[in-house]
Amino acid sequence: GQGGQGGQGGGGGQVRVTLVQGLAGEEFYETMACGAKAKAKELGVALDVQGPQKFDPTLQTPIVNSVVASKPDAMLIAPTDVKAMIAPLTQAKQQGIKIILVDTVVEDPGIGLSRISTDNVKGGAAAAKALAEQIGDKGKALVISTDPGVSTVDARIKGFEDEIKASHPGISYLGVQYSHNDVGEASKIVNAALAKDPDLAGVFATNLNSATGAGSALQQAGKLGQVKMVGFDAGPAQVKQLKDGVVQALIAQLPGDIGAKGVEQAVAAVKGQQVTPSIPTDATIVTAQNVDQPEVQKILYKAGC
Amino acid sequence: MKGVRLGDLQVVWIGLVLVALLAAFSILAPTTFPTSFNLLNLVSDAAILLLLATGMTYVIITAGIDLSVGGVLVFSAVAAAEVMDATGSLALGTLAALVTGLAWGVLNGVLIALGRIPALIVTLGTLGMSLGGALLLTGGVDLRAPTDLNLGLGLARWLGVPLIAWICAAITAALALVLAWTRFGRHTYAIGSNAEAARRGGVAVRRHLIKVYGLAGLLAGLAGHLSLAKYGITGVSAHSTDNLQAIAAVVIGGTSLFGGVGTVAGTVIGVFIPVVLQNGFQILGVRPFWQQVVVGAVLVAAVYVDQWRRRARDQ
Amino acid sequence: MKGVRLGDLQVVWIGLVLVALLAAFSILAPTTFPTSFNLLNLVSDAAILLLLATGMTYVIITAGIDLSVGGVLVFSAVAAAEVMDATGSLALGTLAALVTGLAWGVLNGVLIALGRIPALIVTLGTLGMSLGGALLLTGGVDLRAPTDLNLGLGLARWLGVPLIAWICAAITAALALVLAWTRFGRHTYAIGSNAEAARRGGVAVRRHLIKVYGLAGLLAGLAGHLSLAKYGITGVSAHSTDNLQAIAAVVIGGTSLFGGVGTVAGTVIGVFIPVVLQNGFQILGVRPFWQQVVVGAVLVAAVYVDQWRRRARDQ
Amino acid sequence: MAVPLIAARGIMKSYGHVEALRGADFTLRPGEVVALIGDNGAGKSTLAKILSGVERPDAGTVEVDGEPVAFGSAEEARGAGIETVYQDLALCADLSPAANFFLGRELLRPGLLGLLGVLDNAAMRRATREACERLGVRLASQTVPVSALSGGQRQGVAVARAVTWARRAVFMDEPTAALGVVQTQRVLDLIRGVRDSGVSVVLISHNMQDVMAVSDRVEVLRLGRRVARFETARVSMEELVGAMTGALEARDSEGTE
Amino acid sequence: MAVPLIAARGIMKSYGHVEALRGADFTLRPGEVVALIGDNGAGKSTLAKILSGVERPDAGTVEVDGEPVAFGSAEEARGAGIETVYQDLALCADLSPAANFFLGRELLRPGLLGLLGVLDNAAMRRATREACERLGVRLASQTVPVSALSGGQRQGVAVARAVTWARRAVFMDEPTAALGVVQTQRVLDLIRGVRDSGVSVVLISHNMQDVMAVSDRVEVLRLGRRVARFETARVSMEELVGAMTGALEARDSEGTE
Ligand SMILES: Nc1ncnc2c1ncn2[C@@H]1O[C@H](COP(=O)(O)OP(=O)(O)OP(=O)(O)O)[C@@H](O)[C@H]1O
Ligand SMILES: Nc1ncnc2c1ncn2[C@@H]1O[C@H](COP(=O)(O)OP(=O)(O)OP(=O)(O)O)[C@@H](O)[C@H]1O
Ligand SMILES: O[C@@H]1[C@H](O)[C@H](O)OC[C@H]1O
Ligand SMILES: [Mg+2]
Ligand SMILES: [Mg+2]
Repeated sequence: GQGGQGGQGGGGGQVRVTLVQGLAGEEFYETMACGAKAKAKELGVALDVQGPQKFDPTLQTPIVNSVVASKPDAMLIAPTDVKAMIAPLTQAKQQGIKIILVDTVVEDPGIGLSRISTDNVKGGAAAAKALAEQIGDKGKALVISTDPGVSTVDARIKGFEDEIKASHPGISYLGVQYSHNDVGEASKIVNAALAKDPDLAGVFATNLNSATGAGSALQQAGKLGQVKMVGFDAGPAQVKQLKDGVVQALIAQLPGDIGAKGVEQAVAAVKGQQVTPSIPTDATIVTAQNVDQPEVQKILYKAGC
Repeated sequence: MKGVRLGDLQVVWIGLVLVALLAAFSILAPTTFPTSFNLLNLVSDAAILLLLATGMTYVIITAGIDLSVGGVLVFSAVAAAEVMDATGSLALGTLAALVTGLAWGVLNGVLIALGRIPALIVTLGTLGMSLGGALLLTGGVDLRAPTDLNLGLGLARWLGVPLIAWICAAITAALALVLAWTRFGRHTYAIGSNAEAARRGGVAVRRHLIKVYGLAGLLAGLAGHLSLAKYGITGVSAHSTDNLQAIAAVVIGGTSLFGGVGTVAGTVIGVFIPVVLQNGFQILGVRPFWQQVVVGAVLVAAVYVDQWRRRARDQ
Repeated sequence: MKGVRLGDLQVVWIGLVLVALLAAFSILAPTTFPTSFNLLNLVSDAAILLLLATGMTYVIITAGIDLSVGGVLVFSAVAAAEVMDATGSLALGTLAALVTGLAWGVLNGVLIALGRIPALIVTLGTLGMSLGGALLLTGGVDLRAPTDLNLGLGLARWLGVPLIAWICAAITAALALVLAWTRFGRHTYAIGSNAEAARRGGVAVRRHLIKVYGLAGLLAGLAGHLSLAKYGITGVSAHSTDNLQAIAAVVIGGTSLFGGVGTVAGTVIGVFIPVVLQNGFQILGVRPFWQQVVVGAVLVAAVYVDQWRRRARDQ
Repeated sequence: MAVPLIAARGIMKSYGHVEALRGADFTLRPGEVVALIGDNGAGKSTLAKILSGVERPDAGTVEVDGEPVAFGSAEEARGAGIETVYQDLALCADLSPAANFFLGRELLRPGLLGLLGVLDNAAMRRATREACERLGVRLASQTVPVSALSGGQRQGVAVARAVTWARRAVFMDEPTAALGVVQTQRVLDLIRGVRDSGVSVVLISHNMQDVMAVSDRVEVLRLGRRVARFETARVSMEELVGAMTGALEARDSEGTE
Repeated sequence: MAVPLIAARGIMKSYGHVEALRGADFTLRPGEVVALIGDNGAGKSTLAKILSGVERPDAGTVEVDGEPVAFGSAEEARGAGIETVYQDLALCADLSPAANFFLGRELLRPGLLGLLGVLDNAAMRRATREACERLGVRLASQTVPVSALSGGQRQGVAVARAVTWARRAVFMDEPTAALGVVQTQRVLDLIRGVRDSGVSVVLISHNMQDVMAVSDRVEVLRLGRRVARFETARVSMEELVGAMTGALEARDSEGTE
């Protein structure tokens, strides 16, 4: 709603916050929205959720602009590009809107009173270790990512590459292929990779859509067990692939927590209280062995809330 | 210059281009490209797109266009998943996919034929509506297929070829015959060639258009169901380029965007050319960015060869 | 039924639809929608698309289509960024963007006019080639604009309105006049209306088509440069829907995909209708999925009203 | 006097601000050939389109067999046994002559295939060739699309089609404009033959010889109104031209109805 | 004998397996009106298109003023002063009559605006209206597109256009097919006037009265070949029809060249 005054700072009215997702309709961001909504309800905050239909800064920019026009007190945002989103966010900042970065970040350190995200470099390294272990430290490994210029997945790739280079000389690294965050595209890439390198040993997919697509290609190809795969995120389809034995490990983030903490920080910022500039959240390695444990079940991404 | 266009000979040249591509990749990558594993992959990647492109062929022959197919596909997949989830019945789920697909298609047809709104606008609108609707139904996240579907139909094979590919091939073949040999097909061409003449000739143009868009929707619904079986998810964010892919396949296959001419056989080839190019260059290890460049260039060259031969024959 | 179509009256109805939308949002969100801040944002969001859509108007009036605009935009932005990086000269960067845009456009035109390959295929091919080429140039990462450009042209305002919007508006206005009042525009309509008649009448059809696609490329090149200034990046992974957005704007504005009719004024309105809808619903806080549904539905309704009024007048 | 097959009164039709018909009347009796003549732009084609259901009048009444009708589509007029050769021919350029000939009335294969809607192309081609040859129109190839036919060949297909299917009346809007001498003669013979089989014919033509040769009556349209009617036997060519151009005053040799 | 303005020999043209022209000859001398006649499908329009640069022959030679030429485009033929009224008219249906009339030769505003390519629409409209009225063709509105004109109005625009721009020769492919009686008469007068101004005319027509009335010579095409030539003054209508249909043996009243 447009009911509020759009007033500044922690005045009398209800605090109004808008969450701008990186991509509407992706489980990671929907789970984040769920967490944010729950926290907003708890704190009596009015929360709006918006998001582009593709993970694309030219689509996210007009959304940010209209959100700014609707004058919320604070905006939680997962910027879709480290550079391109600086200008619209600067404008938002100039309008006095408190900006909290959730998940992804931009290059300008002056933007984002608080930055809440997984330690993605570490997550990438953990993925490398898990994959190396699965394939016995040798063979060909391929990375499927979304697009260059996204802070989170770029960091995961960096973590993965550094770890492989540093500690797993037996693995021959085939490099990164970009799926444009499209499930079908990711699946095609893996299909072709299988044909090209029938001895492919392992795949690391850096986010939810890439992993879902890559996993379905492996499942279709009937390469169960031959090609090992580690994927970032823990969407419902991914968990199913894990249980089906297509995928060996998932690096689950805590999107719900990220959303909830984002709302807390936003409220603090609006009320002029102390904000925490950087909040790293945990990542958990989910495998077939631990997936049924209640504490792991809890962190799997939700299919709606 | 229009020249002689009837008969199915027109498909021959572009078909030869496809054969040439297959031969070239087989020579360049003899141990990896022409393997049954890879070729089956190709077929199975192309199968679902084939359904969409076949429906699109009918639509484009009427001088229309359907941008909504990807959205309808997703909506139908969601409908199927929810129905199967609620009832536990795979059959009801299939039915749900088909019915919702048909419904969207008929809505397109009604708006285009009765509302006389340009097809591009109508289907752009229903693309947004169906995708948004699907996301509303699911709360914005992908639904999973029931395991029996995913591991059943999704993995089933017959004579070593995925069942899904058989289904798509059978339907495509049937619709190719319908287009070429039946009254329904004849009226489809007539409307695209000269809608006013068809109307004056007593063809129920509006009703026929509704049927054609309904058919495209029905096929998109089936595609949604098969894609749910194949990938195990509803793919809410995965089908944004389906429309352009299907349209490109149709045009590569020699169907004119201005309507009146075209064949399903051409479309089949048009579906495979980009798929083969993509797969072949990936297998050859061409760097991803070069792939885009090369696929683009070869696509233009392939159609050029086709046009050029066709023109030579016509003169 | 063709009916009377000359004259610019046709733009009036769809313009009224836009006015109605603006009024509705202003009533529903009186303190946030009709603010100069928001309206300026609207204009500035729409400005670059306007350039693409203006070029597309010319192309579609010749009964062609250009899917490559997004790719050419990115390629030109990359070219500009690299040249500015290498030479330190903003002017040379601008020139690089314009020249590369023009070159891609001319390539499109040559392949379409001389190679007689369907425009859809040619520009689908050059879309892949230009995007892939841009990624090759950058190694797959976004380049940044020099700070003087991003903070200069990117943020500059004149009379409170972003300079980029002024540039786009001026060019659009000039091209609207060229289309309506000059020989170049007249030949553009003639080719789309009946290319064979134009040829027999002595219009240099091929040369003209090359010019029209060259113009569209040039505008995409300029758009690339402006987008580099505005966003500060080359946007290698963005712009995938630019072509469809531009085409939709042209068609909403009353230009027929079959060529021969259309106006730039209509296109301007066609650019703003979806932008206003999106912005309005976002300001009203409509959830994204509902937005898709509602934008789709209102789009169809808006064009329906337009068609209906136009038909009523024609009868 | 017998009930007219078609009686139109006070037909009005405007396109934008162009008034194509301004209260035109028209009568066609069973079994007669009526020539509808008039200057370019007089409204002949518009009237023919309205009476064959392709366009709707803005005002006026149309009666068939004395019953008021409002044809909503060409389909309905055809259902009433009325066929038309349009001045712009209304052929699908991408389809073969046979496909055009049988458009909307395709022959199906016998048996099961027919139930499935499978076309009997061979039979349709044969029938089309025969019908065209009866007019003296030779089609070099049956598989080329209509766009590849000569002007006269196209017109032959359109004329043959209308004549074949008409049961009550045929409107022919300049059916011989593109035809050769022999073919024109055949069409005129055909018109007589059609009339003798009891089907009425409306011939729109600018060729006064043809009009005099074949029609029983003549109705003259000028500026969207009927300005004169004649028995052909009792009128001279000069009178017809005079009526069309307005040199003669409006005249009705049959008195008011 | 004077050098012919246009002399074509042995022209061949096939479309797929349809042989439209099988070695056709044709001669046009300066300042004469030649009627080119023949049955439907004889190849008249194809020959006219080849001689006006729209189609290229598969074989044969064309000479203009005794010099061999190979028109690559209509533009080149027009450069040589040859204009054509095509049977299919070749008008842009979405453009106004004036835009069609001046297509490819638009008038520009005087001064700076003209240098910028700005059209002088008022002047073009005026000239178009005048040229059409000279033929007796009235255009109800100058701003409607050609698609809204009646058949005869369209043909009037096409004829007026060709005649206005021709300097050496005009090909008219059935220019009066859709015209009214008066308009047809005016076109025939116009043809004479054009000839008297020194421009040659090729009239393709199925109307033998018109052919007899206006032509100096007649060339007859049958099945893609010239089968006869006549001086109009020395031939009867029966002979012409006989030559077209093949009832008469091939005949050349002028002897071999
Ligand atoms: N769709 C249309 N839109 C606008 N004006 C039209 C349309 N159709 C016909 N007219 C106008 O209506 C008038 C009558 O046209 P119509 O075609 O009936 O004449 P006609 O008597 O058949 O002439 P002709 O002998 O030249 O064929 C003309 O002035 C024409 O310009
Ligand atoms: N583009 C084409 N493709 C195939 N065949 C063609 C084409 N153009 C003409 N033809 C064929 O060539 C032959 C001659 O055609 P043309 O149009 O020259 O005849 P015409 O003498 O002008 O006849 P008409 O008096 O009917 O206008 C015809 O049989 C026609 O079908
Ligand atoms: O962390 C995010 C998540 O992995 C999503 O799936 O893709 C984008 C990432 O930023
Ligand atoms: Mg008429
Ligand atoms: Mg001809």
